[in-house]
Amino acid sequence: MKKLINKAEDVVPEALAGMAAAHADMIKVFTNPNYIVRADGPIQGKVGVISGGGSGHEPMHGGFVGMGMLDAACPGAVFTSPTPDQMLEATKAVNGGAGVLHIVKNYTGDVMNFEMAADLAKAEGIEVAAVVTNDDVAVKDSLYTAGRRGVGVTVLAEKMTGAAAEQRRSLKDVAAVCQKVNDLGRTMGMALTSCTVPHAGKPTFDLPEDEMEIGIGIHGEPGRKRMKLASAHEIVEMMAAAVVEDLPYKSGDEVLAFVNGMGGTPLIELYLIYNELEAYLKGKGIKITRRLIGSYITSLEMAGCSLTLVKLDDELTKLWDAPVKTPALRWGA
Amino acid sequence: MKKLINKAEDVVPEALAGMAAAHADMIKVFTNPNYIVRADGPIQGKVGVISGGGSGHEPMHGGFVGMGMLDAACPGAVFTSPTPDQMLEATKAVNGGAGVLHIVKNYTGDVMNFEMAADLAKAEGIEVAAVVTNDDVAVKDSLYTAGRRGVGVTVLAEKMTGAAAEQRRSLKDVAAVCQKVNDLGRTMGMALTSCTVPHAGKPTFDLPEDEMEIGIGIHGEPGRKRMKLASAHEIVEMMAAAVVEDLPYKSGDEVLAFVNGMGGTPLIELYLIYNELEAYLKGKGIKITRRLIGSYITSLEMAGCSLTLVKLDDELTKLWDAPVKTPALRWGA
Amino acid sequence: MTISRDSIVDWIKAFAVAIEANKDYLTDLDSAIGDADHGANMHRGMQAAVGKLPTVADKDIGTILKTIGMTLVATVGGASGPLYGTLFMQLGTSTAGKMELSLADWTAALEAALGGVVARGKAAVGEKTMVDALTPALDALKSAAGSDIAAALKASAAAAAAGRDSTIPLVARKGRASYVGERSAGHQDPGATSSHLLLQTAADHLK
Amino acid sequence: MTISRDSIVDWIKAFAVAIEANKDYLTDLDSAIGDADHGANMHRGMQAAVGKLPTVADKDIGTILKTIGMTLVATVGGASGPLYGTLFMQLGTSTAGKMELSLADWTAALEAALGGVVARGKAAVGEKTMVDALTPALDALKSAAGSDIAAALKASAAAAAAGRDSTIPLVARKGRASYVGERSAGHQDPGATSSHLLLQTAADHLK
Ligand SMILES: Nc1ncnc2c1ncn2[C@@H]1O[C@H](COP(=O)(O)OP(=O)(O)O)[C@@H](O)[C@H]1O
Ligand SMILES: Nc1ncnc2c1ncn2[C@@H]1O[C@H](COP(=O)(O)OP(=O)(O)O)[C@@H](O)[C@H]1O
Ligand SMILES: [Mg+2]
Ligand SMILES: [Mg+2]
Ligand SMILES: [Mg+2]
Ligand SMILES: [Mg+2]
Repeated sequence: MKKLINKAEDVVPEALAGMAAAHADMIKVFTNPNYIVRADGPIQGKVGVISGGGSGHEPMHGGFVGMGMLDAACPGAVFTSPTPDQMLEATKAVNGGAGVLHIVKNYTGDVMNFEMAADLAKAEGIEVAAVVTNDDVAVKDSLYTAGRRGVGVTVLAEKMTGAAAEQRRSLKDVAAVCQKVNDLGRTMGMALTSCTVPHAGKPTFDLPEDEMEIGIGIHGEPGRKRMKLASAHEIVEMMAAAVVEDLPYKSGDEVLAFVNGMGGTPLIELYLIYNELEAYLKGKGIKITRRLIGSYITSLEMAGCSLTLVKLDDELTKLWDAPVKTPALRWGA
Repeated sequence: MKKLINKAEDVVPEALAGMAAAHADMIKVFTNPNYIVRADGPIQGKVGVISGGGSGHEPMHGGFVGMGMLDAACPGAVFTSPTPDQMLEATKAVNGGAGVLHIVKNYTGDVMNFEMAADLAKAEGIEVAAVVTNDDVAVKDSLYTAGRRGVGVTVLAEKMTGAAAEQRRSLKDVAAVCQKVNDLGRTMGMALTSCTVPHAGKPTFDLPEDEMEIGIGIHGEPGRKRMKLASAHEIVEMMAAAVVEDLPYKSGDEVLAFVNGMGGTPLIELYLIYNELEAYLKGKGIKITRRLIGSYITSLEMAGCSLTLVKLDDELTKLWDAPVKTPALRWGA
Repeated sequence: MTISRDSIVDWIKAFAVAIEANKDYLTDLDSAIGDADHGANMHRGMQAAVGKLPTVADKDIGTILKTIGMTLVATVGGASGPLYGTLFMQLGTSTAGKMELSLADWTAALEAALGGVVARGKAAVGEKTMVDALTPALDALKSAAGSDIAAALKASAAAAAAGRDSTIPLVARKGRASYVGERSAGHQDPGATSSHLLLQTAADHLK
Repeated sequence: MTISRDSIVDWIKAFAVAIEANKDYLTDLDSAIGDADHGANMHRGMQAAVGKLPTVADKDIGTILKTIGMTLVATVGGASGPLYGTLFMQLGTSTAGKMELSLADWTAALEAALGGVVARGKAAVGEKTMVDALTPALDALKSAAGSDIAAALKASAAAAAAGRDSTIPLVARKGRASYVGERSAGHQDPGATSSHLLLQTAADHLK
């Protein structure tokens, strides 16, 4: 295992300490239990927007705490859902009297832990709503599974939901924005290499030098299928087709396109992928009017990428364009 | 070779096409010869600031073109200096009558090609100045070498130099700012893994599973020495000591600290490294007053990091804080 | 014959030791069909639980088990945190105030615990989860009603082992392993494996 | 006996072929002490140069060689771009207007070319660069003044080969290889290797 770390068990607390030291102007980091809040919160009368999940997906979620996005994030152990006590403390910390929204990625652990936290917070008199993101088209959505995983859309939903909260909309409205982004969004991911969980000390899976995994999860969970390594053109065609056909996105649609790196993928490849994606969508009459390109929801050092589309309307476009000032996403401020 | 690409020879043009499509609001991309300019340039009366170098270091330099930073960037083939015709065209394109500054990383190829371009531009009546960055303390600086390599400081110099140009300072002043950042800046890098040049198709070097390379260059050039893999604490101590002792940075100094990922390093590790760096500097009485953490000057998919310090004064701090709006670096706008 | 409070404490410690000894094994199982953290999760939680023991070891069994449950909820995370947390909290609720347990008490407690796990995770038998180990273990206990405690606990551990093994051919329908669909068949479920350890250490230490 | 314009054109093409054949080899050499691009750089440049040939093949030798030089400057990049570009541009300047070359012309042209390379790169013999192949090649040509052209070219190619080999034990003091300092010893310089190919193809094709 080759990592820039000290001991496996100290990875998360030490990285959090680094974030705290680096971004004191935007965030405050609490430990025991671990959570990150906006330096200028809680904001009276504003809905608090919270997310959380396992660590190893940086900058998600901690890097998205700040003006116009999240009020708090709860980082768990690497690839492990955080615990209810973290979420409860974060919920209390950001409560400005207008209620708190939990944005939860659809994993059994995350859902159960957030549910327990919401029950505890409600018992303390805080109004809590939750939206579960489940945009991963690689997973069969049926009664016989835990449903689709929450992946790339989560980042985009956090941005737009945060913008809606910043406008002092009600908890119901803010939750509706989040739900809308999720409902209009779809994602598909792939991996060229595995990641290595620090505690495990070895790669989660083996991928031969000439193979790739299509439909990978952000925790190195196996995907749809393993295939011979293909060209960027073929990979985008395959993934974009799965995404486009799922909603489906139609000719004339305007979309936000998100080309995400899994942590070990250089930016030059992401731009090359974006070029392929735009060409593919143009062929389908789908117009990219907004985009995000970079490594924002990662799987440690995994090489690979994911493609996310969100169908935009006027409301969502304005929420996307609204100012944001967080460690990882910043514009207009 | 596992990469998200089509053909090796198309990597650079296709990635440039992706950048052009993604950031039409900030940049314009020209081909044959290849160069990237600010969408709103040339700006009359403003010094044009240009840089360039081999591709494979993204977002440097193309991602730094925009308000408050570079007016143009010239991307070469992967790890290969661009050619004088690119630089000449870029120089002409950004010339607003106040002269053009070339920021050149100290590599034989870059220096020679920029020299040829400057000669050609001068022959066309454009005032050109050049600053060569050479901040890499891993390389012995002596009469018997090509001198130190230009690495991390280049990013920071481009930011502050661009801010100075934005203030309509003279070519001489703008060049002086760039020189000052370089003179007050030092860097050291290390690698956990090699990178693979697309044309070469295989890793530039082999690094056994339990070893790392200290003092690596940004092109996968061998470094100072190969060592057993160490903890983040030991790595930072070793690299930061080399950086601090070189200028030297002294107790009471205020610095900009730049923890840079080499392309394949996840953000969680960079924050952990930043945590170590801040603790180390605190022990020396050196205060980090500004910082940049992320993968900004990369070596394709290489895993590893570099540490850069720039001693700050009031002028440089203000130039660092000034608004910037580029694809890769953005604040205050 | 009853189960003493002290043997309950021993059991918790022994379970923590078993988790530590099987940490890499559990993580390997989770690598194949999940995200390679079940061993680390359970280990982190049980270390914390053992750390809490001294503060409650002189209390009643219910308090001890509830404390373990709350500690697991606050330290494990993932799917197993709420599930094992609920399991122990329900064991505790069912045994509140008791200083020793009869076989019937223990059976009732495990029934409540399994009920809590199912209420929280909504998994049925055959969906490749810890429920596949816990359910036959409870059934075996019930069948052994009236017999010797040691023999009953042994039968329940054996049933848990069989239940664990029964997960191998199954296609997962709950939790993270369900994402891999058909490809989950042929792999043993990590949670069922740790649940067997729970009941095996119970058989070895409760008395 | 003279060197014809057509054989100059043949030489350019043969050099391009030799570079293509040795592309991976040159890149391997550059991986050891540089950045793994010398083969790709020279190949990209020589492909462009060969592409330009039809537009100038009916011109004088000086025009042909200058065009090659300008093409290399605009397509190779890196250190070798300006260096090989200068080399060919100086060959061209020295042979301006000529339709054939005597041995003395060729020697003078190579002297100008080497002068240009040294002026641009400031490398001396022994610093582990292409200068280590070009310098003995020029010396051999000078020593062969007055003799048969084919023999002189052969001697110059042989001297370039020896010069190339002489770079192996050297510690690099110029270019990217100088960054690795002492560790550059034991590796053959890629630029000296391509320069030998230049002079070897000259010996094989100029007539
Ligand atoms: N809905 C569920 N009901 C019961 N057990 C479950 C459920 N979902 C997951 N599990 C159990 O949890 C185990 C995985 O735990 P762990 O790896 O610690 O959490 P995570 O899946 O969040 O990474 C699975 O092997 C399975 O036995
Ligand atoms: N200053 C110099 N003078 C002469 N030759 C040089 C000089 N610097 C480098 N070279 C030659 O250039 C070769 C490297 O070329 P190349 O790999 O194409 O460029 P780069 O070093 O920019 O990657 C070296 O092997 C060496 O022979
Ligand atoms: Mg997990
Ligand atoms: Mg090069
Ligand atoms: Mg797991
Ligand atoms: Mg090279």
